[in-house]
Amino acid sequence: MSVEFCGLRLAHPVINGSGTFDAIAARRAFGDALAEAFPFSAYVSKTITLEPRAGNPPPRLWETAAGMINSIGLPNKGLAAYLAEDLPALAGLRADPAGSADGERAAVPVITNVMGSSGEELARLVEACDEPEAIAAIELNVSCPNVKTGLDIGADPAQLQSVVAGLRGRTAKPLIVKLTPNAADVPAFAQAAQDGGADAVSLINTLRAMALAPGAGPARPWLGGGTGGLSGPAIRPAALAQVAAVAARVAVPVVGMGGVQSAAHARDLLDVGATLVAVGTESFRDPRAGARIAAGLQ
Amino acid sequence: MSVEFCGLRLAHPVINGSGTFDAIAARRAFGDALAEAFPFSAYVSKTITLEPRAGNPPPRLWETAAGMINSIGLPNKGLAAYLAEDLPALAGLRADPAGSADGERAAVPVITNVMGSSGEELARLVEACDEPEAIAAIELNVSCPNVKTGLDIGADPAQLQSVVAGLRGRTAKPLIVKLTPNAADVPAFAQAAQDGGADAVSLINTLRAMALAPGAGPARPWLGGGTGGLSGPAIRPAALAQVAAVAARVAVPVVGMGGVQSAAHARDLLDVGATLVAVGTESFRDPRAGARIAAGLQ
Amino acid sequence: MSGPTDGAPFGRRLARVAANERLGAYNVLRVADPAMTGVLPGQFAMLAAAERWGGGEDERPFLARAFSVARQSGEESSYVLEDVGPGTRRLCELRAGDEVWVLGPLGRPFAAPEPDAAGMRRAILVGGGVGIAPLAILQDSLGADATTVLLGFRDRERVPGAELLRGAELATDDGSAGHRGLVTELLERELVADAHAAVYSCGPAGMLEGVRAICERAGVPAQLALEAGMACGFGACFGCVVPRRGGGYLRVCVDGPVIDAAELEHVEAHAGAPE
Amino acid sequence: MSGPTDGAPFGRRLARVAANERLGAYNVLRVADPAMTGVLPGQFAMLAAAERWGGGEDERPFLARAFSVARQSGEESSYVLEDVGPGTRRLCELRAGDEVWVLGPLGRPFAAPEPDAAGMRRAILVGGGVGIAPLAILQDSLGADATTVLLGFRDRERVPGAELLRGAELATDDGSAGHRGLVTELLERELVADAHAAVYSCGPAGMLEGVRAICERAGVPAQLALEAGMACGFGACFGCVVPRRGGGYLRVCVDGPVIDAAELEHVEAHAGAPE
Ligand SMILES: Cc1cc2nc3c(=O)[nH]c(=O)nc-3n(C[C@H](O)[C@H](O)[C@H](O)COP(=O)(O)OP(=O)(O)OC[C@H]3O[C@@H](n4cnc5c(N)ncnc54)[C@H](O)[C@@H]3O)c2cc1C
Ligand SMILES: Cc1cc2nc3c(=O)[nH]c(=O)nc-3n(C[C@H](O)[C@H](O)[C@H](O)COP(=O)(O)OP(=O)(O)OC[C@H]3O[C@@H](n4cnc5c(N)ncnc54)[C@H](O)[C@@H]3O)c2cc1C
Ligand SMILES: Cc1cc2nc3c(=O)[nH]c(=O)nc-3n(C[C@H](O)[C@H](O)[C@H](O)COP(=O)(O)O)c2cc1C
Ligand SMILES: Cc1cc2nc3c(=O)[nH]c(=O)nc-3n(C[C@H](O)[C@H](O)[C@H](O)COP(=O)(O)O)c2cc1C
Ligand code: FES
Ligand code: FES
Repeated sequence: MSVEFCGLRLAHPVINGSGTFDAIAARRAFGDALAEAFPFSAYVSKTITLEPRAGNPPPRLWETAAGMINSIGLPNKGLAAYLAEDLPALAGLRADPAGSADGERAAVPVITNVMGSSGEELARLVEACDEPEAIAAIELNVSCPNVKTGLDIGADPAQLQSVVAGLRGRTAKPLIVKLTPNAADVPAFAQAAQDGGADAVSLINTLRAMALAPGAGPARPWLGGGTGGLSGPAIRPAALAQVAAVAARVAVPVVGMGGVQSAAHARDLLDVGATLVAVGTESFRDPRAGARIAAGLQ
Repeated sequence: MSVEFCGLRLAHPVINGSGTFDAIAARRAFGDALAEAFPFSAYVSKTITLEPRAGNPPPRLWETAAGMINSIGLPNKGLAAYLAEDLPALAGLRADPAGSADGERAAVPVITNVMGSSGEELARLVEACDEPEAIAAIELNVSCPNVKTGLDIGADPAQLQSVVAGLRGRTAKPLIVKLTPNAADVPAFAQAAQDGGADAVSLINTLRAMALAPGAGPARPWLGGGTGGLSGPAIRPAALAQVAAVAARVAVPVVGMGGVQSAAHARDLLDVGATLVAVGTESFRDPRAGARIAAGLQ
Repeated sequence: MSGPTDGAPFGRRLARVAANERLGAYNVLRVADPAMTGVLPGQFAMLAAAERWGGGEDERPFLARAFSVARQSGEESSYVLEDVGPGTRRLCELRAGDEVWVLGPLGRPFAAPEPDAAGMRRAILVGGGVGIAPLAILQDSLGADATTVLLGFRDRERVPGAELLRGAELATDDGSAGHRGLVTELLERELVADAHAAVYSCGPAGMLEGVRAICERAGVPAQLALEAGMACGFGACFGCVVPRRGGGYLRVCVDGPVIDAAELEHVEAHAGAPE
Repeated sequence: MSGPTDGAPFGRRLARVAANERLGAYNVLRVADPAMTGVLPGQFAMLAAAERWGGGEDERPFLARAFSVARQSGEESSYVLEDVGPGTRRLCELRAGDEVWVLGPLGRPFAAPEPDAAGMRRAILVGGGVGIAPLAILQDSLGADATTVLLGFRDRERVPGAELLRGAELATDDGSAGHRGLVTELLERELVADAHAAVYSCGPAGMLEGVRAICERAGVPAQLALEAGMACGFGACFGCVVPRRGGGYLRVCVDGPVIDAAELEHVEAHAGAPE
């Protein structure tokens, strides 16, 4: 079931959640099989920032009941190195034919996810992503719970709208706004993103969460970053409610995610109005989960 | 480990989450053993409203990964019948000695949880609860995701503060405000409750969630109420983060809850600053969970 | 056997599986559980495997599951299980020696038949599918000769379930045994022959609604053992409700599972009971 | 045995348990897994039980777990498991015939010793506890005579683990076997006797830090097989990092698990590896 999303034709509706699949590392681990049978119909990069970031100190992971908390802290090599080194390495990915009805190996467009700590930073990121052919769309991460952005656009719809409006003019490429789930009225943020000129919205990002170190001794947070974000099946029912509410509110396409493990879970998100479904945590357990789910949707 | 909470001395720090234990029905099911070894050190009633409510149409339950969604809709017999019939029937509960160090069967004070759709309604509820000896404290439910309250005090700190301030004068009894977890800045609501004169805050209530009916046919919500609230271990990591953030922000005691299944989970909430821990969903799986957890805390 | 019991032991307990045998499409799970002695026909227990209750389909089960006590012989309780999802699947896996959490006996049992002006009404037990379970223990208490038993099954694989009762007349959807058609058709025939009867029934909602309507028309009292998705089984969650005649809701776990048909407008299929 | 492999099969696969036997406090899990043929010493796999992975302590496990391949004989892989929580417990339960999900071989293996001016350095294998696993397959490839093996165990129950390697000299905390004390004390003695060696080590972080410091002082090259809490095992989650000398972090799953000691300032204990 090939699908059209913001002018992109995709082999199937299943993509990866940003930061949950490193195609370059995976290619090193699994060889060319990965590139020739890529599990997703589009590849979303980990969040890229203007400057390189080392990320949070370990431990960065905590397993929870039917889920996990991460406090990765957006490690990335920075915009320049991403464009110079990673982008070329991402060329030539082909979607696993198992996921596409016609069984052909469609090319896999790259969606670059970016985060900035000011409108000005975001502007530079968006402009830089506007040039390269190899970038098919841009996703704005305004919702990472593990990083203090100077910007509070994850918390104020009006501010989000003006920031998006300020970026809209700087690229003709599809602009996807990734919303925070840690809000009382998520559809209001989706509306603001749409009013600002976004071509699509994606949700949900992880839920703010915490764990204490096990064992005796004084209580201390387990995660090096203090708090983190909850993902996986545990959050799926909350994700479905937020995606349904957002899809009911806005006209632009919605990328729904949160705890998807099976085609049935993906179907639920599509049924409540999502155009695409993203898989994150489940790929850790099953690197081919995206293709398995896409195949199950046919 | 007996504990002091808003001037009440409790046999141990474990109480029930409102709406997750019906002491009267349980007494019918289990006989006097229930009354003589009550699993909680205080009994929190289901949310009481001015008028009787039938609650939401079934189905009201959906099991999720390590949790459940409920859409009960606050069925209750209304204030008058609660005071006339239930309150007397709640007399004479004694805490399970397993939970208290000194092994004596402490009396179990009743905390009445109320919800109103206007400040005026809340005022009448609070005044009515102020009179009876048998009510030791009052909890305001401003956070039920399954009911449309005209009132939006779950969504606006300023409004919450003025409503609490308006109620403060109407009772000398401890006033506990149960906060919504479906907000960007939960500590701000806790602060507002404290500034309005609340003696304590409790959290978390359930996370807004949804499920679709299984099987073929057109997609429709499973729950009769459309959406519901997620509870159980799945939400524990989010609850711990919210309780920690709130306890760090306010001076009043905090009742922490969300997915507690064991003494270790309760310990985590106490370690991040909660004074009491409430158990909800786990009581469905193990009616004596409260006493088991209290015993484990010693 | 009149009204609810004085109370189940407070708290779930670990009990050992004595046997878990196939009976056609069903499993008969036998549990060594002295605390269940005194269970009344129609009562149920909440069961959960002590180990690995979870990690199945969709990371479930999580909550305990409700099952009618099908028989109590001395200190051993029997349950009839139909594998319809992760919870029943896990319980069907259990082997002798494994442990289960048991909470119960719970709920309102069948009420004993009482004589009226015309004397004692004969008891007609109408069961469908796994709904035979509470009728087996009911027949144990009423006595085989005092009861007429009508059972309906979907197909040949399920017919062996009839062995749990004595002298049952069968109906099957596929005609593989007894009358081809609905068990409610057998009931109508019985009531035409002799309407001085009392009906005790358990099965899928669709069948129960048929039984309810037939008995209402015939003016015959009926007690229906209902199912509903349950979280707790002891009245704590308010999740297991069915609409009550004249408005409001009944909690199946404490107001039922056995409910007098007169209390219901209709038996609706939606509260999570497998059809 | 030079650098990473050309790649593991893409995607996890179901493999059948051939045997799961106790070895003192450990389990040796043998899995029939042709796709693992060609695994290099130091590489690992992500394992999860095919059934009931979940529903244990705290409703876990959820994610797959990382285990060093301890031996590959033909199409059969061996793993050494220590039960430290819900994931290892579940894997220790598995019986022959049960299925496991396997992803791998993954990660950077031990690098082959290379001769320097003074000729070939002798290989000293230093293992602690369950950290013996990757040293067993390393000894298989280097040959028993070419290696000096020093193993440390906490107590008598764990000593049988030494049977996985040949000619091991032991140290135990409780003195129940060999030298009473730390295995690092044996290493120091060895290096004093002859420092023209290369050290290959795996074990708890505390021991690895000792090995690292000793080898640094003695100017002996060391390759350390690290552990870290992992979600994916193939570089996707960025969760398994350890600090790199000179700043930044290394992903243990793709930059390791075998890391040249020179790349590390210290080996820190906090990333979820059981001590
Ligand atoms: C009083 C009583 C007595 C009973 N006696 C028996 C008996 O003797 N023998 C017997 O076999 N069964 C009996 N049942 C039914 C039994 O409890 C259910 O079959 C069981 O709970 C199913 O659990 P499961 O995990 O196997 O299936 P589930 O996956 O829970 O599916 C069972 C039904 O629940 C619904 N459902 C599906 N997914 C979910 C979800 N995620 N959350 C909530 N609902 C869902 C669907 O309608 C589905 O058909 C009884 C029920 C009650 C209330
Ligand atoms: C490359 C590599 C190779 C390995 N090889 C082996 C081997 O050959 N044999 C072997 O026995 N082990 C090996 N391990 C370690 C093994 O992966 C862990 O012991 C296993 O993951 C523990 O899982 P568990 O569920 O049993 O225990 P867990 O409960 O996960 O506890 C294990 C440790 O994780 C931490 N922890 C506790 N709770 C949590 C939580 N909720 N979330 C995150 N962390 C938590 C604690 O530090 C605890 O000590 C290896 C690890 C790596 C990375
Ligand atoms: C380890 C990890 C790292 C993540 N990194 C990012 C990121 O860099 N940028 C981003 O927008 N979202 C990030 N996310 C969020 C996911 O893209 C996704 O929104 C979330 O995990 C919910 O989906 P899931 O339950 O399928 O994992 C990350 C999630 C995880 C688990
Ligand atoms: C079935 C059910 C009914 C509930 N009813 C109420 C209620 O009436 N009033 C209220 O304030 N909270 C209610 N809650 C919320 C609980 O009190 C508690 O805040 C929440 O379930 C989180 O705790 P837990 O994960 O331990 O269940 C209800 C929760 C459940 C599961
Ligand atoms: S199952 Fe909880 S009230 Fe009936
Ligand atoms: S375990 Fe996920 S990156 Fe290493």
